[in-house]
Amino acid sequence: MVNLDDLKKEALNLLKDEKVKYIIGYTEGSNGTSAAPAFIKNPEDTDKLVWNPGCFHNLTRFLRDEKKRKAREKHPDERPVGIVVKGCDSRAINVLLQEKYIKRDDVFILGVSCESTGVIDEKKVAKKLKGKKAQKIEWDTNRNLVVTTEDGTTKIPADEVLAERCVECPVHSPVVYDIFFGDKIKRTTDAQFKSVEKIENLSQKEKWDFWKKQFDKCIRCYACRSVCPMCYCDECVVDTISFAVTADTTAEEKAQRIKWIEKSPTPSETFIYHIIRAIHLAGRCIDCGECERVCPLDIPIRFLNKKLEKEAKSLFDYEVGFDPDQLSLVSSFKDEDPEDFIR
Amino acid sequence: MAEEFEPKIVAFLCKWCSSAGSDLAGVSRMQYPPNVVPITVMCSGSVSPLYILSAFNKGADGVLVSGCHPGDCHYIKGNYYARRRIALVKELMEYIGLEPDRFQMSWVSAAEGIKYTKIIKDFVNILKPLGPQTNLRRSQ
Amino acid sequence: MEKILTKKSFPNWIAKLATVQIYAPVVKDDLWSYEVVDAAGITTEYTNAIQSPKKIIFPQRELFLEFSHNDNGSPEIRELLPEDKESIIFGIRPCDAKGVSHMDKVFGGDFEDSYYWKRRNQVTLVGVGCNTPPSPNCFCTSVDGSPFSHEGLDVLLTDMGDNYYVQTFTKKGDKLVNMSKGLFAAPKPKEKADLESLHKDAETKLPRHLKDTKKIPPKLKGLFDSEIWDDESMSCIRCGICTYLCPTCHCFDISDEITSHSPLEGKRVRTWDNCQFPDFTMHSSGHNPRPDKASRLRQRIMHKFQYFVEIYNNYQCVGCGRCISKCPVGIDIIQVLEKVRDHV
Amino acid sequence: MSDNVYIPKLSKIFEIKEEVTGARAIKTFRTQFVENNGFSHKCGQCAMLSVFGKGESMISISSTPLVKDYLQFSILKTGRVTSALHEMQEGDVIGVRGPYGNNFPLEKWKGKNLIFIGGGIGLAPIWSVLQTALAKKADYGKLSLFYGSRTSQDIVYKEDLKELKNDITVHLSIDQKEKEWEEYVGFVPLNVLDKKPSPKNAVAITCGPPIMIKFVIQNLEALGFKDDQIYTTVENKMKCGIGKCGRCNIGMHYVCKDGPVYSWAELKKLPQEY
Repeated sequence: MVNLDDLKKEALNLLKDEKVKYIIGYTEGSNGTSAAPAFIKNPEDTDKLVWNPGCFHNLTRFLRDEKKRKAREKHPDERPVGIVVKGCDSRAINVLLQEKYIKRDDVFILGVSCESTGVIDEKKVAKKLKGKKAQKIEWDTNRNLVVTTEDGTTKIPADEVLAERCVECPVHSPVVYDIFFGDKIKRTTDAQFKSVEKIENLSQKEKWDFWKKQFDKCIRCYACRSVCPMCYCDECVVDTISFAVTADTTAEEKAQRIKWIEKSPTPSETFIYHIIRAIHLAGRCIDCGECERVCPLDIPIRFLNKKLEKEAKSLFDYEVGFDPDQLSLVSSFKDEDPEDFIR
Repeated sequence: MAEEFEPKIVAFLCKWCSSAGSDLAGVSRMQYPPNVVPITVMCSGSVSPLYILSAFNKGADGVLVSGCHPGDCHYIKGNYYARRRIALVKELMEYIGLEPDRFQMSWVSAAEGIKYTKIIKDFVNILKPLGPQTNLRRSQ
Repeated sequence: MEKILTKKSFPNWIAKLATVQIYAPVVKDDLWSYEVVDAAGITTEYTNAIQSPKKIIFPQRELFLEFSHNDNGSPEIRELLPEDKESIIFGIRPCDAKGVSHMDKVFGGDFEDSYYWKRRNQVTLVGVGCNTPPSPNCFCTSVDGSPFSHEGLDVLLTDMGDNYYVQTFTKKGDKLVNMSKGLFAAPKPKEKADLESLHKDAETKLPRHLKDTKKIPPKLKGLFDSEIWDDESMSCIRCGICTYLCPTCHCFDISDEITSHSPLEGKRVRTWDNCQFPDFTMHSSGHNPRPDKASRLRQRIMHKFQYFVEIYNNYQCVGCGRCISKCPVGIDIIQVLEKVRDHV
Repeated sequence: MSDNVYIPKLSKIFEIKEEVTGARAIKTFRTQFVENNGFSHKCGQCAMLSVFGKGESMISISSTPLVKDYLQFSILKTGRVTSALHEMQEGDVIGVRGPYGNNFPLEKWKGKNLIFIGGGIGLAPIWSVLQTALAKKADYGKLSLFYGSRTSQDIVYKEDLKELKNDITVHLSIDQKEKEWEEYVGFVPLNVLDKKPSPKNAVAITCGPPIMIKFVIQNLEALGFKDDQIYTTVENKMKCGIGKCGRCNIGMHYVCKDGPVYSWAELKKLPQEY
């Protein structure tokens, strides 16, 4: 079991010894079952840290903000940032290292094992609670979610409330860390791509109808993009302006910037946005599932990334986020890469 | 009688091989359907998936990406990168329910004028029964 | 006018209303959403819809005009107004209706917005009051609202068990009742008293509260350069959920969408935009008056609780709780406002 | 169609003058409405110009309201819409809607000395009020103009400035020394400090790059100008022009509607959000 007190103690020491600038961790959220990201600067605040089944956020997303903040400072504090990561999140760190977006010294990693469970799907839990508000949630040792509401406690088997990504997760514990919390439990999954297969088995028309119905809901809030630790580009095809513009950018450059995708949430534009988002994450997505979790309209965006993860594995034998030194999926090739589709 | 549907094909041809191959077809007066809008690119490896989707968005019924044969790339490796990337795009397009036949890739060398005309002829024949591509087309 | 409609007669009334297009909450993949429905699909048993009916009156995409080049290469333009079509939004929550009345203020004034008003004038708002709070984050009473507020509404229905207590507030509302006069009865004194106690009771059931809201606008005035915005926005991921789901957020972009380059053909469209996106305020030069997420969170809070209050004498927040429920990182506007209020 | 505030009126460009060429090109356009309409503006107001297919851009009207038969816009090529405008030819048609915003309180300034201080393209918004005051010269005290640009090539309204010298005092400046440049060398704020205009019964109107405005105001204050004797204009990104789209606000002020003209006294009260 992950001992929260250990985590708190290590965090306290890190801050006390001034080894880290601050710690990105989880704290109690105001919104029912969910925890909330916390940025802890003062040693006395480490007591606010929590570790529970509602810690679904991938905190590595905030390394982007940290990098930008640092770039703005004249005399930046060069100490690392302490960060709490789960198994999937730790793979995100590996990808950011692989892409040289961050350096290993930029982060002090507090790796937390998901052990035999993972994080919950809030919607599944909400359904089980039928409108009641959870006051506290935790896993027991028998893979049950113990929920405390005003009416007392109930136990729900983990498999009924685990986030789908946790069910399909092949790692469960951090692959890169400075301190490890919890037990390293070996757990295999035979269902790594089950959600993808559900859609693959549809006919072409059924597939289109499925996605059309889903993307018609999209309001283009870009939460899926904003929450992703890999979506750190200064220039995104859906933005009206490039954030890489400086006073020296010529009028021609700005005028000739192509508007690839219109802002209108019409089917064509929304489809292209989502396809491009998925393609840009091919070989980079570590399936933290945050894009899907944050979608206010419940679009199963993760299925897109998962499909590419599956193809990368089956076509190119490529797995993401285990080796920070490997070449990225799309900037490498093998002679024997399939080409039966090429004339 | 309604006019027969003539598909519009946007072809991204690499400058060194496929574009030269299409030129050869042209100067040799080989007959092939006039449905192609060729766009010369420096390398098939420079074709971003966004170009492909954008072509569909702007009204293409089919998109072809054509580069040098493996081993012949002017930039040594460009077409290998393209091969990987386009395999992924193709898989994803199929997964989303777009007709995968609307998107093709080929290797055409500067000497393969005949192969180029054949590819275009076949592509037009595949596209005709599919009718206009509307799924990704910008709405009026 | 005030009337009683039995639940038995309710379908008959709805059938009468259905001569025009009706939008009502329907459940789609576990989410409530306002869609065009037929009379049979209407219910008054629903929780908060994920999007407020703002999307009907102020759609995410509005066509402004059509442009093209004539044979001489000169532009020609044609105005594109929304079509003539009467409709009813059935089952709008009082908070969302109040949001509509806030939008009325913004799109009225010196420059009337033809597109907004064309839609607005053609729609009748039939509200269903909230006997129980439809969301765990409802806090309407903290921002001058109530579960049975009728601001912005034409008709308000209160579920009284076997009956609906029907109140109308406008001519448009009267018209709906008068369409099937025979179905409605005059309320008895007991029913009037029951209504009052039910309304009072509902107010006590609200799950969330923000105390001393009045103190916030004056407090905000001094907090422009406060570090509070940095602290509160640390976990913000700069997505557009809070603003796009908000029933009062009205910011937009205008852009030209080209469907043919030669000859030129295209449309000028309005699309939703929002203050949380960095490109919202970025100048062409690259200068951005709101360069970071702290300044953008500040803008959201200040617009809702200071600027709007100064201009229109109202909070630009109706307490629906959507931004709290759906924020991916748990930024809670009530907590932020409490910190503002208690700031020393 | 006429009461729809978002529909621009078609307007023909009948004269284009190249003011400055190169990377920071400036052109001056004169436009006439294709169909007559009631368009009438005040000094300092702006109009939303449309290039169909590219979008809209808010540009200040640099012609005086006294000229009724055309509008003049001087435009720095900076982005999508302005680049498209720069490619237009005489005879091309654009869209114009407006006028938008508040105006310089010229009535209030009667009898006062007016000191105009402009930098670069910032002369354009000033030009309208300067020309108006000049046409009613008897109503005002002494008029003078400080104008500076990066180089002598970057000066706008070159011929007009030459003519203007016959009527009022003109202090030109460029940022760095050039051959055959006989006037002041250095930034505009320094030129102002150098010439020491008197604050007595005077109003200073300044417009230019933000950094210039900042130091001009500092120097004016040093010379004894009071906050309500200094006027400037502000710009922010705009889309609707009528205070609805929500992006140009500085605090509760929508620059498009409540601006762009502010006295330093007013501007000081607003947060730094421009």
